[in-house]
Amino acid sequence: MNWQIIDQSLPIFAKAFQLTCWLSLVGIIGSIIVGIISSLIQYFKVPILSQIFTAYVELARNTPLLIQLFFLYYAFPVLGLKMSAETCGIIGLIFLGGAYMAEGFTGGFNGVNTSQINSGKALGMNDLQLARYVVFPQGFALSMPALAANIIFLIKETSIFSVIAIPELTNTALDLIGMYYRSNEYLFVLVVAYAIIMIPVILILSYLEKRVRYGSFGN
Amino acid sequence: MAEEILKVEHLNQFYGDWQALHDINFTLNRGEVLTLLGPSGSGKSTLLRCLNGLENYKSGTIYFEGKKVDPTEKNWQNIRQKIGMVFQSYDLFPNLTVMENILLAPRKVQKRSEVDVKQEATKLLKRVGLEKYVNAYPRELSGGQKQRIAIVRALAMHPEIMLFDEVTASLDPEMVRGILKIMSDLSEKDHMTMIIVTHEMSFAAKIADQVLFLEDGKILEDTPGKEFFTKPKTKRAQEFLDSMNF
Amino acid sequence: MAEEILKVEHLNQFYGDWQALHDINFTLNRGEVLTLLGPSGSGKSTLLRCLNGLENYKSGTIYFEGKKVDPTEKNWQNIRQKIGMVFQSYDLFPNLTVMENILLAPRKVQKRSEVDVKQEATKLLKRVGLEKYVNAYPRELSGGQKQRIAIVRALAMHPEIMLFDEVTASLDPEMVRGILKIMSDLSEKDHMTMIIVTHEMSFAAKIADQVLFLEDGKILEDTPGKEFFTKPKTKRAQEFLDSMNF
Amino acid sequence: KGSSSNNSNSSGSNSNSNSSTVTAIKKRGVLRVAVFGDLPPYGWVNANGKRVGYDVNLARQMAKDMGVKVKFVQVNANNRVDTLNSDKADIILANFTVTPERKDVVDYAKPYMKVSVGVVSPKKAPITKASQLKGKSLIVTKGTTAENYFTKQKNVNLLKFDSKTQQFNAIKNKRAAALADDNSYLYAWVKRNPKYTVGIKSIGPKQYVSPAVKKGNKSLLNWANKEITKLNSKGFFTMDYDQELKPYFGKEVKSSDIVLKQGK
Amino acid sequence: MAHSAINVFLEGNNISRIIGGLWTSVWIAAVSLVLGLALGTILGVLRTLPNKVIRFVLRLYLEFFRIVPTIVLLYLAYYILPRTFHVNWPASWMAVLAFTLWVAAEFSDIVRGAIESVPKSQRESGLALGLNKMQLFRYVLLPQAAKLELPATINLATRVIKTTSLLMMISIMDVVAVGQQIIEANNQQYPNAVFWVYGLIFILYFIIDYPLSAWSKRLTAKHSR
Ligand SMILES: Nc1ncnc2c1ncn2[C@@H]1O[C@H](COP(=O)(O)OP(=O)(O)OP(=O)(O)O)[C@@H](O)[C@H]1O
Ligand SMILES: Nc1ncnc2c1ncn2[C@@H]1O[C@H](COP(=O)(O)OP(=O)(O)OP(=O)(O)O)[C@@H](O)[C@H]1O
Ligand SMILES: [Mg+2]
Ligand SMILES: [Mg+2]
Repeated sequence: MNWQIIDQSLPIFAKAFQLTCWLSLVGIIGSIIVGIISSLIQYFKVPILSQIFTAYVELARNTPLLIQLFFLYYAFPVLGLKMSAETCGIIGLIFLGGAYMAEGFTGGFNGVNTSQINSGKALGMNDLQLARYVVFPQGFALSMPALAANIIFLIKETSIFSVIAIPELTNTALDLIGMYYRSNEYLFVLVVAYAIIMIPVILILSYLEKRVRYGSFGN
Repeated sequence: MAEEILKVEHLNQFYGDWQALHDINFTLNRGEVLTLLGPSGSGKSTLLRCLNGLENYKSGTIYFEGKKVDPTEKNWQNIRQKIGMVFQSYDLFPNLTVMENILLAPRKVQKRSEVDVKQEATKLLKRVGLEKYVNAYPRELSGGQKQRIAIVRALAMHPEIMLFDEVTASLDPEMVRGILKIMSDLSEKDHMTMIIVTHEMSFAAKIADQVLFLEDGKILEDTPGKEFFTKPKTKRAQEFLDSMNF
Repeated sequence: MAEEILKVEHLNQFYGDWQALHDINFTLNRGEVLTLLGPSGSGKSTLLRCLNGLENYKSGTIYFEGKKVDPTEKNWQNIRQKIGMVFQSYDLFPNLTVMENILLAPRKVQKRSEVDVKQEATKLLKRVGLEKYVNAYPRELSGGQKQRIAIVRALAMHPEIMLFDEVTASLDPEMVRGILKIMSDLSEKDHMTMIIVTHEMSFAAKIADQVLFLEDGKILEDTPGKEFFTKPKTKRAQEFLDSMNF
Repeated sequence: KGSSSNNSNSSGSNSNSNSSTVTAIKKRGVLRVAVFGDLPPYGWVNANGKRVGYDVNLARQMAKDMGVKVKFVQVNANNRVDTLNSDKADIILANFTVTPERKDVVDYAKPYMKVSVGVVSPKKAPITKASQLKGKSLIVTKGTTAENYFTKQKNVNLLKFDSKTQQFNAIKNKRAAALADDNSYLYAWVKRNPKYTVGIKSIGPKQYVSPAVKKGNKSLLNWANKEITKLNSKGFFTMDYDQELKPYFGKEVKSSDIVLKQGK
Repeated sequence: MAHSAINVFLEGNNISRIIGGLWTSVWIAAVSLVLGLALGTILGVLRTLPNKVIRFVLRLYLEFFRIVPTIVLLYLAYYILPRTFHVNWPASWMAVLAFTLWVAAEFSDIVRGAIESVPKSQRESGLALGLNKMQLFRYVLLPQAAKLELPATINLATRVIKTTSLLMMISIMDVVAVGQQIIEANNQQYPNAVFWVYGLIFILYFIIDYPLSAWSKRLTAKHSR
């Protein structure tokens, strides 16, 4: 380990660090929005749309992000649709993440006890009221673990952005290695950088998960 | 005086190929208590659930307050507001406080004013001895307390009729008494029309104005008054009564 | 004749700061039935669990068959082979058939021969009327059937003493009878030493040779014979008995 | 591990790799060569799935002369050094330009090719001077001399890719104003992509391409030096040029632009 | 137009090369899964034991693999292990190593979760029968946990398969690397090959992963009933 090398590389890594955080944040928020919309459409079985979204979820969940990005970045322009690398990255991440989030929320909604739904019905609630007051609050709490796992997963997936020349953390490390051949140092900084992002995220998520779970189910 | 509040004709229900209810017919008058007895699996819960449209029954007609029920989900949503139901598993909404549990349906479904319903809820909570717990969450309550809140929640809707499905079955024996007392009071003081499924025979014998005995989805006996407990007509009912007393 | 099979001295158990058992002392003679009564949360299950080492009790001594028990996990593993226990939740292993459930411990723990144990298992299954179900999986059985298998599973170990923790509490009322009958038989015909926690008062009154009444983790009464049910010494016990009969 | 200092060997590469000595290679019977897999006409895989190209030919010849089989390890520009240091290959024949920085981390044998950085751009908007790149995007491959050169120029926004396939796809998708890489591939590439032109034919210093071995691997280094000399004298490189490169270049490239005269 | 570019698959033996690349991905995924699940089971069991030190160490292990993206793991295994620890296997085995350790980490958490969600009463009735710790795990906890963890395990498998798309980053000739070779080799004749080649790879991954995740979904639905 040569600390001088590490020290010199820090400004470059700092920029990449910001980019990784920013892309992750946008990707995660986008994924949650897409996930909620998609799971709502599936929950209410909106005709046609729900079939489309089911197909989308399966397609996105069962193919690698790398290929999705290659497609967006290299193959789409062939069809005349060109987007910047960052746009491709974010769209790719949201495409993938939205499907994972949709699965998570749908799992949560379906996990709500039928006896809870029955007692809501027995109180005369209509479908919308049932969804609004019974299924969603409890289903959301049930899907917290999946939500947390997905967030962690998506942050890590930003490392794949390096294949479409987005200068995020992994790309930066691999690039520096290619130029200066100090793999040990740069990979070390890379791992530390991910740890700095992930550890607080993991801690906050597990705290939130406990809070929500306790708030909703008391254990 | 004897106004028919509920009338069931030729009700049949299937699960797949399995017929859970066979040609059920009975009537219930306003202010009376019907107890539904029968061994496990005989279809008691299924029947109750048909009576407030939680099951899509296969065929048959239900008349509620003299009107034939059009068995669409939309229509049932209206009727259910007049039918209170309490289940064996105390199904309070775990994410809401006691008061929020009680307010939810009157506010959102019946659109009544908050002040109004709150006042009434407080009165009902006092009546079941739980006024202290307005802001507690279900997780902080014992089973017996939860079940009392579930009854209050149903009563806050001003139901015309209450359905109770083995509401004491999951409770500690000591808790059972309190709940049964509340049900007796509802009948005696409020003249609430009720259908009760229970395994507490002595309680059933005390409260029943009419007894339906079910087996394998069929009504074996439909007896007015308390005669069922002393002189059951069928051998099967006699056996059932015996088995309930060790 | 009265050989002490079990003796408990100054047993204390805590959960965190909360003392679940306070200075428990009692003795039980071979061939006798001890019933453990008390309201919910009084520590009955905790006491039973201490008696076969499922809890690491804080202090106190247990003597089993005259020998002081050294409370290490290793030692308990041996002693547990002589103590059968059946729980409220019918805990058959869902991944094994009825026969496999019964064979597991005699084969793997006691290393007895398969033929031997199988023969015995068949006999026991016949005794509880379930010989047809040898190859069934627990999910195919009703609660009462599962509980009978659980008893057979414990008996196949040739225990010196059986512990029953509210074994009928989750059963349909009609199933309860069969289980209680099996327990009576075990006492009367096999002279099995037993400790029974139950809320079935009339059954308890019939079978008990000795009654312990617990409240808040303390023994309030330790009464030989059936006197407890007719002339309880404490007011609390009287209230308890009242609450159990509606 | 590695101590401080100016000896900028990547830590751990201090061993004189016993698994890549000539004896060890002969004993193994296999020479492991790092080559490109997507850089026609130097190192690539043709439509029949066969590895071909100028570098690949050289690799085959070397293995033949050593009397062993050849095994290819496909690399990208940025992991060439690591591939040696991590013992994934014995020798690099992947258009590995000699630079002072690289000399610190690997040992170069005698050069076998001339090269310098060029810049390709669309004919419609040709880039002919480095100053035209100010404030524009420029595509490079990670770990190339082109990247190195332009990293030192300010005001050029570099888009860095892992592989040649990716970088050429990117320029075709018009993701940048131009692409910089070794001029010889660019010549080959524009011949196949006539809408583009090598607007800057040579920028930065003249450079050479050499085989590289792990730092301290004297045995293989000496062997490689002798081999290059021998092949040079036999005219192998001219032959290799004619066979592998010439068909891909336009008339602006001559054999003498690429192949070294004996001696240097 | 783009249509003619589909003919790129008819050139030479391109199709069989792509399938060959896919096979590389699949066997690496399969071997890693088998080894990773075995190791993960052991680690998962260890994590349910009371020993604090073991639990802490294994937790660190898990968190390391949760924090570091797989792409970085592959680099670490491929470039750092040989130098620093003098482990030098062929690239595909290094990938297997990295994947195995990753799978083991993720699976250990699945196993721990599953064992802990076997009802406490099951553990106790096993103990009450005199089973020792080993027997308890062997006959009671693990078989029941296996059933609980199956859907999550299948999902993990689909993730591993998808992650094999990164193998090309460490010089393994997986389906993506072969695809790039084909795109480059046919660049002139089929300028739109990029669309068809990545499209085919996309479909191939889908064909492998979709049945697995459908299976896992079915199991989950069955569980919750
Ligand atoms: N959703 C369902 N799908 C299939 N079969 C069902 C369903 N609900 C009930 N059944 C079956 O219908 C029959 C009647 O069930 P029901 O729950 O009404 O009995 P019950 O009299 O309420 O019994 P218990 O006293 O145990 O509550 C039983 O055989 C039961 O297995
Ligand atoms: N694992 C535990 N951790 C903390 N507190 C516990 C635990 N187990 C039991 N308790 C508490 O110890 C007390 C005694 O519980 P125990 O289960 O022995 O009561 P019980 O007499 O068997 O009641 P029941 O009739 O409801 O089964 C209760 O207050 C209970 O909440
Ligand atoms: Mg029922
Ligand atoms: Mg208990």
